[in-house]
Amino acid sequence: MLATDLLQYTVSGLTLGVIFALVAIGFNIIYNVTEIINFAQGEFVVVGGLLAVFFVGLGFPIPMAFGASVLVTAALGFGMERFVIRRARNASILSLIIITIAMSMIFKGSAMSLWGKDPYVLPPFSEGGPIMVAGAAIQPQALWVLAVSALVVIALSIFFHRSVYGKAMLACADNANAARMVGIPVRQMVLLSFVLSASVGAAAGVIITPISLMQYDRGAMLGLKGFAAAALGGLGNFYGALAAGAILGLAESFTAGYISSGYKDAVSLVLLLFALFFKPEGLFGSSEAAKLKKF
Amino acid sequence: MLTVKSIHTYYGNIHALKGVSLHVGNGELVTLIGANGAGKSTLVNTICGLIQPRKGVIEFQGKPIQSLPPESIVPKGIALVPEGRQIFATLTVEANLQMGGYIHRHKREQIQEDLHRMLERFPILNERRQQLAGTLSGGEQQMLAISRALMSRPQLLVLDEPSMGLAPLITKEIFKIIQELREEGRTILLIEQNARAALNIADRGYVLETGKVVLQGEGTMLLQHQEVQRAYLGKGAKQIVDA
Amino acid sequence: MSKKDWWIFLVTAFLIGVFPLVVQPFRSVSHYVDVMVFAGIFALVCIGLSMLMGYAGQISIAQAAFFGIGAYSSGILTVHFHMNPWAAMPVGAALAGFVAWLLGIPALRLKGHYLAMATLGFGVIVNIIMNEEVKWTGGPSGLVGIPGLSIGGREIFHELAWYYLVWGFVFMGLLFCFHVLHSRVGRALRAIHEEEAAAEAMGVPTARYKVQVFVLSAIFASIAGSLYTHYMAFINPSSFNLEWSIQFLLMVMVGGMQSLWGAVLGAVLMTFMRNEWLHVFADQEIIVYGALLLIVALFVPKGLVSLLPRLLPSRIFKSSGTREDES
Amino acid sequence: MNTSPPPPSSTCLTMEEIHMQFGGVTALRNISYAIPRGIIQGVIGPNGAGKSTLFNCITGVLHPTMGRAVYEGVVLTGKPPHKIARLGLSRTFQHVALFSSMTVLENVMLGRHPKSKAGFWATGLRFPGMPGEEKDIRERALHFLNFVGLEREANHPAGSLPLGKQKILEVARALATEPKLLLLDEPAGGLNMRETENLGELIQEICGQGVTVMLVEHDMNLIMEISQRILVLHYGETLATGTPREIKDNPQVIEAYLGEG
Repeated sequence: MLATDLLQYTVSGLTLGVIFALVAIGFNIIYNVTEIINFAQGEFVVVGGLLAVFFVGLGFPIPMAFGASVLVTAALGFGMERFVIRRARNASILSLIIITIAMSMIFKGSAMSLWGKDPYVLPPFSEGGPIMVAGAAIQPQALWVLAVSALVVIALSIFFHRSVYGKAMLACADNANAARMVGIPVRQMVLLSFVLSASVGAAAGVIITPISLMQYDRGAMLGLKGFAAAALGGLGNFYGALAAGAILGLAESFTAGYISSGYKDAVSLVLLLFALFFKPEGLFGSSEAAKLKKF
Repeated sequence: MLTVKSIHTYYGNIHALKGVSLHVGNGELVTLIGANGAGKSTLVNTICGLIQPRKGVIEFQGKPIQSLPPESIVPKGIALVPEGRQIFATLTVEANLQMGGYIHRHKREQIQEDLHRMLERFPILNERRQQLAGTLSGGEQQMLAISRALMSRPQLLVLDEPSMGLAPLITKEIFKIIQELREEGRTILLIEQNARAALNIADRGYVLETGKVVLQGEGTMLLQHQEVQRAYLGKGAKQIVDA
Repeated sequence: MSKKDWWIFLVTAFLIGVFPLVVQPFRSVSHYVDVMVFAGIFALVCIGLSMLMGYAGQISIAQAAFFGIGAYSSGILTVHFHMNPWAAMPVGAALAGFVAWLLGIPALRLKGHYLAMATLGFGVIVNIIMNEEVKWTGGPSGLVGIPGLSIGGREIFHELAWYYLVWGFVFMGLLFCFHVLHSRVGRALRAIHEEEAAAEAMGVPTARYKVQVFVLSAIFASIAGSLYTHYMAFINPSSFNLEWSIQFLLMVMVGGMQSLWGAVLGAVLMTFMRNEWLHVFADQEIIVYGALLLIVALFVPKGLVSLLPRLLPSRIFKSSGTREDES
Repeated sequence: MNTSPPPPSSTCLTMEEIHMQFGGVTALRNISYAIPRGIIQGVIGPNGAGKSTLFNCITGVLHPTMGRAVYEGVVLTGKPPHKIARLGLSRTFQHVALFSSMTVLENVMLGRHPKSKAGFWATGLRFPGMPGEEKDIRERALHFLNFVGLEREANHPAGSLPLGKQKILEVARALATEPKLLLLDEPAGGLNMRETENLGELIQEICGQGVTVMLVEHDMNLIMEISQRILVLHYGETLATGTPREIKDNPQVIEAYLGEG
């Protein structure tokens, strides 16, 4: 019995964890290029999930609904950078924080007027009942979540470390002026970062909706926990985000299982505060790289 | 190749360049010297598009470039080795070089070829190619900055104070590299504080003082000129020469 | 305080003083007095936040939490321990100040986005505690049976009395803050905002001042929370959640961060919007708030107060509490 | 007002093998040097020689990788800048770092910070004594504005002054802390010839009042004219030390500035 519970909580914790990790990666992409923390990141997840519900409602098969949802959310990311963030290029950090918070309110409000306050569910990606492993029931959708997340992480990691555009984005983050001096169009890279980040957020939203439903107001909490994973993993570090996401997911799932379901949301936040206060470069942030960055 | 015609540049209210003109011919190594605050870096930034001049024309191969942003100037064939090196500290040495070739990103073979040439030319960079560039020493960073600029296959290479903050031995090495580049037939505009070293290897030179060109001529000729010393060491400079 | 500030202070106090006399005779707007009680309570929070954000340049998305700490301290101490409300208020303020001090020492070493996230996270944690500690707080369904405030043995029932009480607090708070701002402490705060390194080099212990002004803002929020509790006689966690922290931010932004008058103006304006004018938008309300915040941040970063000198014939508002330049 | 040449033992500031490393770049290499009390100490060196880094290591902005700075027997290294300021060291910045939206007078009043006490409660509740202190701050600040000749601009926003006056204002702000050691980081940068001459006189006057001045400058005329001793830095190392005369005749210095022959 004990072992079964443990396994059950571990699986649900990991599923949750990779979602946090995907949100964290969304933060990281934009942060890497602009050093902006996008407070509307959680809203991309919500919008992604709700859009998939909408497309499935139109009769789209799941893969197409997935694609369409990611595309539309990417377009929102595009619009947000092109028409809002770009106008605020010379704004103070305080203004930028306020601006992304304002964007999150607009996304959230729009989601509420379009979908109302009810939670929505998506059918799982594949048929069939739960798989029983050592007495623990594992939803097939959990496997989908893990698989899609792994794919996203691998693809992004290849993009940033192998492709020219990915490296160019990192170069912009490192030294925007020097990037311009080698001919990299910095503004386009910033635009690309918002598009990518929105896409990753939307993907997270679509895969989690069949398990935990989606509702207009879940963005803030998803965003916060995602940021907690990003900070704990070291801002900008993808593998760190993945590991930290898993830690947070497990912590939350075990708290809910063994301590109190009410306090499960507080666990990630307490860990976030600890990370910010005592190890701002993150558990997995390379301290060598952190020293080279201008904080 | 490059013609700068009486440009005026302002930093806020400060009139930093007051009608500077100069030209760089094909295959020449031209140096621009002057003390701190004379406006050397402002001129570089103006040529490369980081600041726009308020008046004047900059022509590169017959076409005006003074209103273009830097990312459009690089593809035209001007590459800058910026002051203070400005390498991508958090990227590896290899990635730094690849970024230097960003404008040729679609020509993979060319980039690979150039990359190998750079690593061959600077074996120390080859040794450190997977290291983060910020961990390199000052001299190594300078070599990286030069080779990163060369990756764009520029027709004109602009070097902004390549000897800054480097020990004499390393400075010598950097100047040897610049001389080699010149012997390969590259056109170079060299901005330096280290007047002797620069004038020694240059075809022609310009002396900048408080935003104006006060002297110009052949490198070796300028080297003898007393005014050059004055521009650096102030009015007491004569004593030095006499001593 | 400068002469100009005194004039604005007196004129504003006069306007606030006669406001009920003007609106009360008219049925359709007589409830504005009630709205203004809330506006005054929020103004108190915003004055503290303006000191922190507008003058010292440190962001906080946790003011609703300190507002809530004051509210629940007063609520719990009076309901469960039958403490006198007037005694509970300073206990709450001390608690909020202490918590702010504990949080501020590590948090205010952070800058910009990190500080915003840390305060945001803290605010959410406090809200979760309010929801979960049912035994003390009543949980999501709230805390009931909170006594009102009384003066000289008589409880304050009439909303007009509440109005003058709350706005009395506001003006006392303003006076306190104006005195601070026009002193070495105020200059130090502004210096920290503009050039932290230079302030430090001139002997200003920047870290300590940042924590102190954070504590001050928490105390203001907490006192406002206590007033709110006794006026409402009922509280639940949804009045102290993230949305409210953002509301306070919005009020200060809209009014004008670099001015205490901006904080008051923003609080009054936004309270009326919320309670009176935005109902037409119903569910789209939050979009309107978001759009408003966006427009202010993009186009009027110094807030509405910065527009006033252009509207008024006299240049009375210029350089009073408002600072000329902001980055 | 007249200063007798300080006895050789009376050092104001000692740098003990200060070493500073940024990533792979060594900015300062084992700098050891002692500044006697009551003189104008010039510090020169080509761009990137490490002059500003040395300043930052002394004033607590940077923590040297190795070594330490000792001022009047007190170890500075490890102390935060505001504590160092309270010990009697004050500085100006290479790139003007004024509080640009505060008035000229307020900038100098801020310099009185270490010399005044009132805190949040005292100022907010107007404790007795507080208004008197505020008046004193204002008067002392006006005194320093008069001293540098900026009294007419007292109520202008600092950011609206031309660069030359901003540089002077920084000096006034630093003086307001009543330092015993004043560190000036390129105060003549961006000044024209007349302004530079006036600045030179001002610095000499300050030194005449018993303040030790450490002056980083590129303007050779200024530094050769007013400093008693000069420290030459080059690629992070001490290249030469001595009187202006000695420095002028030092072939190594000539080489560092004009390059090797």
